[in-house]
Amino acid sequence: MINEALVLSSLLFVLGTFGVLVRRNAIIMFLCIELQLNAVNLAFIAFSRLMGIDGQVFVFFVMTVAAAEAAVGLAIIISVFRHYETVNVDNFKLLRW
Amino acid sequence: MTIDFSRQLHYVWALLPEIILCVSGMVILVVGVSGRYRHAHMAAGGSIESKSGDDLGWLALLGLLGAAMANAWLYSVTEVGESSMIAVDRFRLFSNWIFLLAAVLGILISFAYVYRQRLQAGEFYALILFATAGMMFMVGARDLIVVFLGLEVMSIAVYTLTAFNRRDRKSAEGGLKYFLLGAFSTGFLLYGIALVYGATGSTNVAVIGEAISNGEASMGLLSPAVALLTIGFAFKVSAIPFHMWTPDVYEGAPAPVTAWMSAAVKAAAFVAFLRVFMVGFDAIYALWYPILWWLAAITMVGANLIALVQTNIKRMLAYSSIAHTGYLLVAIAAANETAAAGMLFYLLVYTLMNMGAFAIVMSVSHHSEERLYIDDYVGFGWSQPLLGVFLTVFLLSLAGFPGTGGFMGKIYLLLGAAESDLWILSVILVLTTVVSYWYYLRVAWVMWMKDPETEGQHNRIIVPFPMRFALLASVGLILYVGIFPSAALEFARTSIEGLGTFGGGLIGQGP
Amino acid sequence: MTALLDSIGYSGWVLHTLIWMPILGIGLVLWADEQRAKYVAFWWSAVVLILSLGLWWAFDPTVGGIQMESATPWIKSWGVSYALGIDGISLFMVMLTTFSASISILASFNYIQNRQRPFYALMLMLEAGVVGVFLATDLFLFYVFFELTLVPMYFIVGIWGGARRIYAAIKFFLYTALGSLLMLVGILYLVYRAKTLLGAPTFAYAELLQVPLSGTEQLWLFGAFALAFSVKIPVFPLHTWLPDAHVEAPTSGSVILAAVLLKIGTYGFLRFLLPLFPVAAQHPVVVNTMLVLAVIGIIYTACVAAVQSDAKKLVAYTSVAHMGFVVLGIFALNVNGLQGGLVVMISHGISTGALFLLLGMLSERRHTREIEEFGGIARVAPWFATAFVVTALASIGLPGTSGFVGEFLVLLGAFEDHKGLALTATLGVILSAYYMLPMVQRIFFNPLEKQENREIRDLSKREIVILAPLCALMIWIGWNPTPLLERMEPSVRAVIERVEGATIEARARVEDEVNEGQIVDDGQE
Amino acid sequence: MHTALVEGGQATVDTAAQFEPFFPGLIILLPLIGFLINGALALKHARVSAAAVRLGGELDLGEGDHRPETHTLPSYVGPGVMLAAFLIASVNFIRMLSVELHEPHVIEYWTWIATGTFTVDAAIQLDQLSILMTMIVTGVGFLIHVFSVGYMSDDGGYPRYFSYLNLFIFFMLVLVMGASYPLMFVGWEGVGLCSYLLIGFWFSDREKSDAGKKAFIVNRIGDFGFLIAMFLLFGMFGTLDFVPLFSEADNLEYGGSLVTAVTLFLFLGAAGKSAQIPLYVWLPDAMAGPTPVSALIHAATMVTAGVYLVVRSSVLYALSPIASATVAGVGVFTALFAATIALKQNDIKKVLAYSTVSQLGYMFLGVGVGAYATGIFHLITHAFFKALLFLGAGAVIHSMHRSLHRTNDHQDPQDMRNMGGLKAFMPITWGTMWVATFAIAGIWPFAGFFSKDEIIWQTAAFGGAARAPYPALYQVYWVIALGTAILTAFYMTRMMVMTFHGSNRTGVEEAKHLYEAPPVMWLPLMALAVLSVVGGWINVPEALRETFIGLGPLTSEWLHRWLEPVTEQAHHIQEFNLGEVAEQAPFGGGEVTWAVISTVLALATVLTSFHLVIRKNVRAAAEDPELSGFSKVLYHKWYVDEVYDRLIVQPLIRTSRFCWRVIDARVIDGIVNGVGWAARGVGFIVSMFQTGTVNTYALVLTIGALIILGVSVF
Repeated sequence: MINEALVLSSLLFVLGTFGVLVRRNAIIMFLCIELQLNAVNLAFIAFSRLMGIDGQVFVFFVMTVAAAEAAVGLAIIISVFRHYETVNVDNFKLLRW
Repeated sequence: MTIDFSRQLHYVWALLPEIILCVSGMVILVVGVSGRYRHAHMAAGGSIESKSGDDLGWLALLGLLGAAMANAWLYSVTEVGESSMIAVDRFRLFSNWIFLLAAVLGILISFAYVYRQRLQAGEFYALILFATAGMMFMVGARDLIVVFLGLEVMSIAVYTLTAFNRRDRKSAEGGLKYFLLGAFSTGFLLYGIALVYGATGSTNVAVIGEAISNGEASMGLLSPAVALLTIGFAFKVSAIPFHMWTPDVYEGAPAPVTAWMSAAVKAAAFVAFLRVFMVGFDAIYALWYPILWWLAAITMVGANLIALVQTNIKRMLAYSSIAHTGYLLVAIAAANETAAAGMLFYLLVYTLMNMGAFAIVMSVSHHSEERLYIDDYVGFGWSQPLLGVFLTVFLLSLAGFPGTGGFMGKIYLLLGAAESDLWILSVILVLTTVVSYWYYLRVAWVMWMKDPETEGQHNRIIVPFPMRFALLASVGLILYVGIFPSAALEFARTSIEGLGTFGGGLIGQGP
Repeated sequence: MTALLDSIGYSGWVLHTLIWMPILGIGLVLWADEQRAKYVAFWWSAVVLILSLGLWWAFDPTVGGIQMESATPWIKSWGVSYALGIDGISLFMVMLTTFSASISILASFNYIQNRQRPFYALMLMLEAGVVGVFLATDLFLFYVFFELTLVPMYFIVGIWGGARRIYAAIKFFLYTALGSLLMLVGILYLVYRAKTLLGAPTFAYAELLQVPLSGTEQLWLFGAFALAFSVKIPVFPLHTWLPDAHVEAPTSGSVILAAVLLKIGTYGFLRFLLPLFPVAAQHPVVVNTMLVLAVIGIIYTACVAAVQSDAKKLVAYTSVAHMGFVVLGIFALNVNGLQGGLVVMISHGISTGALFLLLGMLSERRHTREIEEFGGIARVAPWFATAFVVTALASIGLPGTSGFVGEFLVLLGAFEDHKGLALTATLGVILSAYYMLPMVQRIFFNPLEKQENREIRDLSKREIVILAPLCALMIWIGWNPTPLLERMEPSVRAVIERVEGATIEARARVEDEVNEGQIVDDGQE
Repeated sequence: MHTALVEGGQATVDTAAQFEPFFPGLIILLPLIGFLINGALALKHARVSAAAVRLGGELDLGEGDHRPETHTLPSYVGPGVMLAAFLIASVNFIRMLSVELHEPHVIEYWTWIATGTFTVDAAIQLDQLSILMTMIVTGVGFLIHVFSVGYMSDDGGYPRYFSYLNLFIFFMLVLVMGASYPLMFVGWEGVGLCSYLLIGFWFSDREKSDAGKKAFIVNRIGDFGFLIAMFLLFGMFGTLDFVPLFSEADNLEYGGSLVTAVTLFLFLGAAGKSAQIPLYVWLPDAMAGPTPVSALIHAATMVTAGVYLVVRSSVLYALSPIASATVAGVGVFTALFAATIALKQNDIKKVLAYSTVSQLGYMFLGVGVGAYATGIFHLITHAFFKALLFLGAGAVIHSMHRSLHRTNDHQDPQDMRNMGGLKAFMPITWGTMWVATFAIAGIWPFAGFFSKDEIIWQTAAFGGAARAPYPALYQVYWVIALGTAILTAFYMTRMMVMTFHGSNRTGVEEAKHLYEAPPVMWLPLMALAVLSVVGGWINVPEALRETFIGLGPLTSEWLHRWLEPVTEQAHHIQEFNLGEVAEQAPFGGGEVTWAVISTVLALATVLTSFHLVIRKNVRAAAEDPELSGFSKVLYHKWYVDEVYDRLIVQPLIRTSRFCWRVIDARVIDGIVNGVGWAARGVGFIVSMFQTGTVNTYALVLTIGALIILGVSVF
């Protein structure tokens, strides 16, 4: 049972990573990151079946932090959108080399 | 006083500096949004004479003073009972000093910038305090949950600060990049924590360490876990190849934020990195040592080489800061007490010299984001001799020249490396230092040796009182530590006591 | 004289004074106003010089070890102390430093027209640093001073230098730093070995001498140290920074560079390399490598010097050749060679320093250093020409001048065990005439054709004051070097005994290892 | 220093109880004092004349008594110190005459160099050889100083000239009186320096300046050999002091390779200083200096230092047959070679210069065949007659120069084609120079006859010794030596005729200004003329004295006996190893026979060539056609200078350029700068990954993560 959960978790994580790598829309990228976090949550939950309650507590913290990140992140994306009128990260190349 | 973590209330005492910072941050927020400040700020229209935001800055400094007093007070407490989520050891307290110092310097140099750029002073200072609190959580954590929480508290505040200058395109872009990549790397860190938890059944660093050394941990989970944790921390300390955000963010962020975060964020990440790896994963040193060896080597070489071709001084200092990450990674790869103490000492000195250098960059750019190219420094030394000498001292210290704190720091790191027989890494360190001389000295030669085509372009540089104070303090401390390092070295050395027993460092060999 | 010095406790404070007085002087110079800075700097350095002269009498020539020692803990946890001392090897280097510092400050009065205060402050800083290098008996302190000399020199070349000053300054800096940082790793290795042996780290020279090292270790460490010092000397092929630095540096910078900064390298060989790594130092591969490089340096740079069109560059190249003689003498590994090396160091400091001074005076008058631009100047500036010819002859080692004594002893020493190399090196005697005399001729002799040259002034009083003691020293040392030699001899003997005392077993061990191909000699690349 | 010298002199008398030196240090010190006084005056005067030059003119010296004091004082100080030194030397000489001195008398003044394993003192050595050399140096030196007072009177650098001359004497005395090789080397290079300064005395002339430089550099090649020899000697004996070194030398193996190496290297030094093949090229150029300088340095004293060196080291040479044969061979071939060149020279000083080279060759031939005393003998007689020839030439040039100068004629005053018939104007010079010519040609009973004949005879005798190393070789030497004697007679007569006889070619106007030199110049000529006649009588071998050629009671074999303490060690070695020398020349005939033959030959040559040359229509330089054929080769000195330039100088310069422009600038600096550029290039390329796109960053991050994961998991 735990193995299946872990495989699923890692698949989700890879999926999230893959999403971050291929997508250009900042919001979608952020959603992919959220997917990664949820993969971690899944792993925590799975482990906590064997290891005790700590893992589930951790998940709550992760969710909270993810929410905070979402708030800040979206605010930043809005700020960028005001300057560039787009959220496509390919356009944000003022800073490079 | 003794602290017994079995009594929940005692957590308040153990976390007193962090709590003071959070509270004062909130107070500043509240005061900042009150009509008076908002109104005064807007009315002044950001002219340089306006001092409206200064009050909030002083308030933040007051909060930092309170935290500092609490931090000093914590030296007198002793910890009893079970090992808890929060450490009350000198290691943490020393690190706290670094963050407090960085925050104080950061705020002192921000005053002029904040009103020149019409930033919301309240939020700005409050976020610095929050981030500082997050750093303190991070280094005081004995539990990976707390590490994660501290990291996020710090990071979220810093993301915001990076993008703080809403009028500046670069600031927003930098903030976005930082945010996306930061969150992305946090995923790796978290996954690592989860796997550690799965392997050892605990998130408490001490317990993890015991479990591993008792052979109770599942190695199949532990090795990817260590790798993922390394990735997470390497991102925060900006080791190559996880450094890509650093130059962009440092260039984009408001200058005082760059100054402050380049020192403080790095310090926090390094201290937590050290604690987790040396206390938690001491027994599997052989597993992570080669990774860190290569990370250190690649970081030192790569960063110094790229820094050579930079023309923007902020970006150059960003790569220089990555290079310093490389030097500090040597300490983690060495993983012995000398190296740990050396790292603490180096972080302290690094905070002083790096922030000092940025402070002068800010004054040359008139507290804005202009005139940041190295070529803009032509004739700077001769029209502003004192600032020129200061910048030279900062650069020499960054380069690790005798007579400055940077030299003592580098020697300390090398001594640490020597104890673990990391000779090749030491040689790489000194060779890349030679490379770094070139770009540090380039600034020196541009400002002292080149004859300016137009006179007087540096005549209008203004150094307000707080920044003057910060500069004098930094230069004074750097020189003091460079010439009479004994007290500081001793302080750093004793701060390592009680962190844990390290045996891992002694088995080190070339990869 | 000795009694007078004893009565004021001279030997107790003089070494510290020689380092700290110039540092104090930095403050004074910066505090003085722009026009008076040079006088303050000169008189201050003159006082330092006078104080240092007492060493001649206070120094006990019968002692081979380090004397007037004092040590104060500096960084206790690392075993670093502020430890000073002097012996027959450093005695003359210190006096040469204080002397050339005063002289070169005096020589800058006209040359440096703007930014005078920082210039003289940097000169004093340089003086303090170099004196510190020669006096330090703690490796950490030595390293600190060693590096500290770079910064003022970097700025002196970079700010007050010629057209390509920045390139020259950075080249000088990076070249030297590359070597010295590797030496730092070497020092730390030694310290680490000392720690495992003694329980606590120490940087004290005397204690590090006790650290037993295997042959392989010695060779590696020798390589690290030798690289640092070889760059400084400079040994062929690490010499290309020198001509650039010399050409671009202001006169006083060149003087200090030639007179004392280069000596730091050879001093390092004598003070650290040979005693610390005696087995490596007499390993045949090492000895032969160093000797061959020295001989190449002598011959090759003499040839290169001969075809220079820039007088200053020519003299700069001859420095490499002279320093080649010093290295040759050192690796002859006998009393004659080492003493000769020391005398060449002193003599080169005086004569090449004087040559740079003279060329500086010449370019002050004509604003060019191209040899072709001159000609026939002896007719309008006979005293100038006289001083130049005397100096040039001392530089090429004419008997009766200081240059001969040193080169003769070096070659005599080298000839004992390395006949072929010494014979080749002796060709340098011919080549020295080949590079020096044509320059003298083309500048001072030949027809006086150019009107600008006709207007060249002869030496002024200040310039005579600068040059007279130099010329007097060249001739005095040439006829009576014994007072110098007798002060050096015990210390030189101590070095030789240390090298020879390294056991035969140890030597055999190294050879075995080499035969097994375990080590690669990286002494020089 | 004065008192130190005197005290030192008194402190160490007991090495030779009988001999009491008389202030020997003063002999050296006096010229030094003269140098210092004249040098100070020269510096003072130079400032004044420099001021005039700066204004665009020359300093007007005025005439006679109106000259500045800087010009009167040297006239007294220069020759004065020489006279004093000569007198003191004479006292010492006389004292030495009256005692038996077997061991050299060494006087130490101070420790010069002492390293602990190597010690050499500032010490002088008084023995038969050094006192003799001292006498020559100070005596001839004094005469030439006196001559210079007249010769240089119009020159702007008058005090400087005397300071150099005094300095030269100082170094020459150090050379001959020094008690060790290093000290001798001090004098050795010191005289080279003075030679350099005096050749280039008129340094504003590029050619003269070049000549000085050439002399110095070529001499340094020789000095290289001297140095190597010293190092070898130190390795063999552990000392470089003459006395202990030579007494140790007895233990060496005869013909050993080390001693051969030492002597050959020493001879390289001697060849440089004494202008032998292949290093003779500087001496003809050295004629650029004032003529008295040529007389003093390049004829009488300095150039003979090589001979002195070989005689001083006679013990070592006696031990090495190869080196001796080399010395003799080089000597004799140089004699022939230089004589051939002298045949076709038109410059009066060039003829004398090549003649000097040739005569020096004879001296080396003498010392090469083990006739050390004879070498010194020829050195002494040569010093007299060659100094006389040069001074005479000086008087001629002085007169010619003044005449051409007054008439604004730009002809070469030294070219014999412009002279002719000067006998009428300068009778004293003419007469004294003929004396010298007879002497050099080897005509009985002039000085040169005895010395040169002795050398030729000794060559024959040595070659015929019982166990002579290379008998055939020495026979060749002997034939060449004889032949060269004839050549000598020819070119000297040619010179005399072209200068003094025939019709006057100076021009009518110019001839009015020709006149005899003043007394201050001709008095030394007279003195030297006397010496050129009687100088040979001090050493007439027993065999000749039994016949009328030996001049009976007037002469003796004094010199041989006098030098016996110095050379006996070498002679013992030679006798022991080679056996008795021959009584007969290769083609039969004894010493007397060949003496008669050679003087008859020489006289015949003089007479024949006198008539040949006087009948030849010599044209003035401007109208003289270009030479062709072999004469041209001789006129151009066998093109040796050109060959050296092509084979040595130019390749050296090219190599140097290559080292600088290619190795230094391209290779080494190329690597250094290349590393710098490469570092920045790599930095630039790596910085290209920093594209600015978040995805790239994430990709790099992920790749790094995968690598780390891969490494740690697998």
